Amino acid sequence: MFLLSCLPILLPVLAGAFLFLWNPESRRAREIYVMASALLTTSIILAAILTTYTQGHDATDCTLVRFSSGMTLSLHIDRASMIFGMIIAVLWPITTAYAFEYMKHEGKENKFFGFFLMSYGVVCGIAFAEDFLTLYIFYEMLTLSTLPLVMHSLDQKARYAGRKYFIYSFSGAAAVFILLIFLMQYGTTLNFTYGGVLDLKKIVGEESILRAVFVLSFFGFGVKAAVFPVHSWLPDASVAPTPVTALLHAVAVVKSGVFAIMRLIYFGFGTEFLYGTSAQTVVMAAAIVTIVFGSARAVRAQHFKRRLAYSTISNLSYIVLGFTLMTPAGLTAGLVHMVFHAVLKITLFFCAGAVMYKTGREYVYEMPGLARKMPIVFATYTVSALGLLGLPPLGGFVGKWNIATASVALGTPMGYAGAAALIVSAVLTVLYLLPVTVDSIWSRDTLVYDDAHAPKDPNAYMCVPLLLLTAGGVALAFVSQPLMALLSGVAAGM
Amino acid sequence: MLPFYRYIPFLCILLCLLGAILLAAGKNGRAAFVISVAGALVTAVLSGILLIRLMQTNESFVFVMGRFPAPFGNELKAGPLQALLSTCFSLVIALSLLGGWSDLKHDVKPDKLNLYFVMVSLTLASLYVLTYTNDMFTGYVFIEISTLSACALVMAKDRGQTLVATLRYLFLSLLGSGLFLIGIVLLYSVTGHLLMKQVSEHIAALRATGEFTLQLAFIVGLFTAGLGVKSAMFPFHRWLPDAHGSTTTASSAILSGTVIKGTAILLITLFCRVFTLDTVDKLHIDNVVFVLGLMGMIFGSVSAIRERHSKRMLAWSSIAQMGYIFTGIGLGTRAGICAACFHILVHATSKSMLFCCVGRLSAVNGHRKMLKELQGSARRDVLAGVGFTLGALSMIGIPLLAGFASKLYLATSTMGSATKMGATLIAIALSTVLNALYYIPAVVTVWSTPDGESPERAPHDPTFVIAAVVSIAAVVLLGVAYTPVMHMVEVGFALL
Amino acid sequence: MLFLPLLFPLAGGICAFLIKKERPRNLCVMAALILTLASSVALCLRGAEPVTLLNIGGGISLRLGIDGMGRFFLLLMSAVWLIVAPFAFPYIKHEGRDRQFFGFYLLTLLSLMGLCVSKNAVTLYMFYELMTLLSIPLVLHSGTERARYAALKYLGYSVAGASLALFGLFLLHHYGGSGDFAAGGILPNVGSSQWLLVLAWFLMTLGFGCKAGMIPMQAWLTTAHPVAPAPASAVLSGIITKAGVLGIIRTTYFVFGPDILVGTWAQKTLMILALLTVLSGSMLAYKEKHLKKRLAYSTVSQVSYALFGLLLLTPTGALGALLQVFFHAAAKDVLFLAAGAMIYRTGREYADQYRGIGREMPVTLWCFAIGALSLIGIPPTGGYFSKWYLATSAIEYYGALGVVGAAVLLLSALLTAGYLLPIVARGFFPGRDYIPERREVGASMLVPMILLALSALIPGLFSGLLAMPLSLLSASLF
Amino acid sequence: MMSFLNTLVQHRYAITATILFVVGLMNLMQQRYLVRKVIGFNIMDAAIFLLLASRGYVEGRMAPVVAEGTAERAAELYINPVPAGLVLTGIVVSVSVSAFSLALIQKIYREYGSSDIKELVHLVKRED
Repeated sequence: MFLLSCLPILLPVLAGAFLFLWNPESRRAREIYVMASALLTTSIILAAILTTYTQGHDATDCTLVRFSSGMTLSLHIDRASMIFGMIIAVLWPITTAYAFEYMKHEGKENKFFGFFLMSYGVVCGIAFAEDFLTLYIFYEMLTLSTLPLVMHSLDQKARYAGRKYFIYSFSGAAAVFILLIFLMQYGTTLNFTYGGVLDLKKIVGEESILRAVFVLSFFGFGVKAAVFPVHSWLPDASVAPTPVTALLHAVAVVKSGVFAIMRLIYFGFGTEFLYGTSAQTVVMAAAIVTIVFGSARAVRAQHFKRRLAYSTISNLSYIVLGFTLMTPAGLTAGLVHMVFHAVLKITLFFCAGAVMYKTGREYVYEMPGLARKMPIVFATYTVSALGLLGLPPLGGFVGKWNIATASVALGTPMGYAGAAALIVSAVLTVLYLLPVTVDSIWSRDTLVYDDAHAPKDPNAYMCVPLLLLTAGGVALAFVSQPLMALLSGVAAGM
Repeated sequence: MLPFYRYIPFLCILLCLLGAILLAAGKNGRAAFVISVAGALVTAVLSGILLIRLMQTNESFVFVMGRFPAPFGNELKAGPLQALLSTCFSLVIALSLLGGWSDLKHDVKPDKLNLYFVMVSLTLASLYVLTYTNDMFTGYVFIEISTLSACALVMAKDRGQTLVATLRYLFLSLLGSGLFLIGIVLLYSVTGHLLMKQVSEHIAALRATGEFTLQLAFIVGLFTAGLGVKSAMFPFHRWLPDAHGSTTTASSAILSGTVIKGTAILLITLFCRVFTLDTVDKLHIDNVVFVLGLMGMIFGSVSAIRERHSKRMLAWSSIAQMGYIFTGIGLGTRAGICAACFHILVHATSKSMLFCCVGRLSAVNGHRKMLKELQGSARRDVLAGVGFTLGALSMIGIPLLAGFASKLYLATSTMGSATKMGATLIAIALSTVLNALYYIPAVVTVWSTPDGESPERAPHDPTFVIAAVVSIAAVVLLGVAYTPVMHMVEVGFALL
Repeated sequence: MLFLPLLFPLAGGICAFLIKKERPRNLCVMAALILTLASSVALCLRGAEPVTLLNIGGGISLRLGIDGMGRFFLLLMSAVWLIVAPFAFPYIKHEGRDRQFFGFYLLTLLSLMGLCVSKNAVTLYMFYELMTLLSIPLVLHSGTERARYAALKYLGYSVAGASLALFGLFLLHHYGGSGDFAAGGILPNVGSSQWLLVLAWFLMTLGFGCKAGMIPMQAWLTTAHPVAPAPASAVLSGIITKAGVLGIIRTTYFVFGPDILVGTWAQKTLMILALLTVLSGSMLAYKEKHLKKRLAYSTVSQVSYALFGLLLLTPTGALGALLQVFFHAAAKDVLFLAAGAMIYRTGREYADQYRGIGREMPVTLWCFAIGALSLIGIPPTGGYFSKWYLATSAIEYYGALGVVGAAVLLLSALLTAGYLLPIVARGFFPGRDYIPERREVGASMLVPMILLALSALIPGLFSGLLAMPLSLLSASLF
Repeated sequence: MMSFLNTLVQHRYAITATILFVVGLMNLMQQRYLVRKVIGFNIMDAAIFLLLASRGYVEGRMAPVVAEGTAERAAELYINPVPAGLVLTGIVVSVSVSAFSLALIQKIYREYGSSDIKELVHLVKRED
């Protein structure tokens, strides 16, 4: 049974590697192969999650490598892993389908899909990691496996973006490495344990330095979670092909960072060690600043994907804010927003990508009248935008509501500031999302096309994912209560 | 009559020296190649046997050469650590030769080839002696021998550049060995002995009385400086990039992989066996070494970032890696020294692999050496590309590869002294990023094809294939199953 | 039962989008509106049990229910919507893009209906946001650069306001502020954290005040209303602003309850803001030449009358406010429609261009006159009563501030007279040398104006008719 | 004054060696021309050997040539032989090193027609 938890990691990695050796000639063959392996992985992930859910952890625990007594590369599926695992398991095949169409005009598909599959496995590893060492390992792997995707086009901008990306990521990883050393020294174990792993006897007198290490490693993971001030790789990385920006830079990679932060706070140092300390103040402040900063920059950004990237930065910090509250409510709230933001933001990116793909327009002021040509794309865009800007009862609102109320419940000035930041960012969100819709529908100066070249909605490869995701996003909002019931399991240490 | 395994160290040295003579006699380069590889492998096997044996019996022994008993005679001392290191060295040299063979044929005049292998076996011999010797003066002699043979290896590629590089290398080494010699002389005049055991006894006595502290400090300083020059410790590193960067592949691999380590090992031996760590600590030499190590770590990487020449970049990175080793030594603790020893193993395997792969990559791209000229070469020889990538990642310290393990050990070994811990952790974090800064772009370059045209595969190079596969295996193995190796190192340290 | 008033507009809106032919579309729109009105009447008579639409995680749920206040607004809004619609048919026809207009026209009504029947603050917030988003297309209708600018301004301000309200809600949730509405407040006795609650109230009132065009967030109103086509601006000024008022009523009387608010700094500040708005609105209207802009300014001022009344936190004040809501709705709608009709016919947009218009379109101008009188508050029109109640209650209950308030109301009434009556006067008495030509608008435009004019007039004549129930209603708030 | 002279006399070898060593070192470091560097290195070595030899020498004893019957009284009869042995080894080493380096210099001179280190470095720089 333990295969269930390690297969979803090994399978895509090997499948991706095999793609390089095989190097299929026909696009059709590759598509079938990639899709099959993606779907297979997805089904295995879901199976694993289901097994764990029904039969308990022991069913799926597994140790891949045993370095030494205390240090292992091992997998363990707990409630949080399930959530994250489910998100990626659902989104990956959809994105793959979208990518088939999109990558036609980007080229080098073989390389792309190879690394795309690999990163699937790696993200899975992050989701299922049992201890900090495993997490760290996959965290590094993630950087490496996604770097080629960011640098895909290998032109000047891509190289620059990639360079920035890996410098930031490696700096983050280096900080995490220091964390690892300290946990080995002051922790009882490296395994995630809800409530923290610190050895209370050892840390006497060392609290301050440990808190410093916490902050350091927070920003270390914060690189991937794009927390201010280590965020700036993300907007630049939006030069990557849209499937990458959509899936990796809105869901997989950045959520891995957020997920790691969650592990760090609740399963590493433990809330009672951090709650109410200056360390918490610092990280909360960082999250709050990021929320406002991200939205503000998004309003100013004119490049469509860049704007969405900044919006991602801001929204990620909603989640981080939830986590940094260090209360069960905050944890649940953060996870909820994690789920919703994943679905909504990937849809938005897909829309942006579809527009770029069909019309080659990248800037928001180039949209006038397009909605009348590409109704499906812009309808889905608008719905998801409404969801993201927090129109009740859609997803964004649920997340925002829970995070804000949780942070108010903190009762500290920081808590109120957090809620206020959410409000400000909500206003800004409207201002950077809706004008696109408005222009695309209402502007008078609709550009005139000769009907031959008039842009149309893209074909099913793109539209079906769009519609699926939008429908999913709306549907999720209506089951938000059971969803939260599920998520609160994490806070219960399940 | 002693049991067989006690002869092994002596036997290995003898084998190498005889091999050298034999090869000098022959004329056929290929035969010389086969012989020396075989010889290296044989010594490796022998040392391996010794290692296993010593691990079983958990002992270290003294081998008296000649008929003079202590305090006059000339001794070797072998423990698990020495056995381990010498196994590693033999293997690395064998692999380097295999990996660099085709380049040798390209770079060295055919009639000189056999002489090249003479030098190689001399190098191996000197390495063995430096590892095993229990006698200071023998150490000095073989430092000189290793210098000469190393110089020969550098100038094997007969170009003006390499000649000048060799010369600079030679003079600096002469300075270093000169310092070392003075150290010996002074030590002798203070203690009246040359055998490490006796010397250390005297030093213990001196410390008890508290005399000669200044002299001791001076002596240890001389040793450190002298050996530091030989193994490219930070301020004395300037000779290395040219020497290692400009010569033929095999030489670079051997020099970076092994030769600069030999003297470092001798330094470790002196610190632990002769002066004992707490003396060194009292004299504050370890702090100096520590600081120099850190500076080397950073400075080497920074210079590597600025370097455009592929092999010289690797050479700079060697300086940085030696920085790791000296940092470990400079910690002046058991854990630190063990980490240093482990890193010696790691760097020996990784760096020789890197050099071989780069050599191969530049070979398939028409022997062009500049980084940007290597574009797409990894596609011409995928194995070399993979090897280079893995080596680079290991140097950066990606988990599951050798580099990560040693980084981990070095970092954990700093726990205890707050200041050194902080400094080391920061430096390691910094150098990780810096390493990434020059290795990742290099990797990207070798894999990226210039504007889409797909380069054809280069013809296979069997010897390189063997070398690459084995080294890759070694690097991964050291990264995954490092616990037993580390165990050997620790046992060996206890028995130093 | 509760869903019907939401269902009909929704269905109608969708039909309006789909049906291409004009007549059937108009028919279906009318039908939808009539059905909406009917269903809301029925709902008001029958009443209904509160229902839960959806439980959102985090201890909140979307609930619908109907109560007195809901009934009042429900009827008002659906009625006005129905009345204005016929006017819009010809008007929009010459503006173009009819399907889009009527679709959103009906959907906006849907959101308003929802606003009236929402049972707790979150639901209210939801429909409030929805209303903003759905009414934007009405502003955007022409699609010109000005319209876009106005729409985005409108959007920004409204969302900012709504978010302020939401922030208040965040603060409240902890104290049960997201529970069902109940007259007199639903907050348990909160001792120490009262400052927080008062702050929350202040923010929420400011937020909802944005829609009601209260200082400091009134700037959008005078940009957005004029650019919209006349029927749209009519309902925007007449009704949508009232949605803000409803929001404030809900928060003040149904969530916080007057008791914990009376005499707080927040109340005084807000009252001052309201008075400032009243005054500045009238002054700007007086200075403004562009007719629709002028009317928009007057809206700013007039709606703040109602806010002032509400903020007095007294039964009489509340009664005055409710009356003001009703009468201003009627009067301002008729004014906008009349203005629209005049512009529609003459194409003149500035207040001083309507010399002799009374000869050319007498009915229109009569309606305009009645609306103006009611807005000024000249007996026996309805406006008189509302302002009377407001002034008296102000003086009764509040010392200095009350007197100042009364004075301001009076002054503003004079200004109102100053900026409305001249149009009427010059319209009817252009002077001798004027050769009028008949160009009265058609019945479908006249009927709504007349109806609205009457509704601004009649209840004034028989004031009991309206005042009785409303006074009961306002009394029930305390 | 006297005592100072005494110490000078006592440590005459050491002092001479030091002076020589410094001279040699300076040559090795500062000289531009390679041959001179080699000479400097030789001077340096000579200094060291002098020092070493002086360590082993004891006033009034004879060279350790073991004759009949003197073996048992070796300890007080002979000077310490070890340093002498070391010196011999050292000389061998230094000779071979000098030879090597001279050969190298010759090669370089053939290559570049110069033995000026600065110039050489410059030339090499120009190569790549």
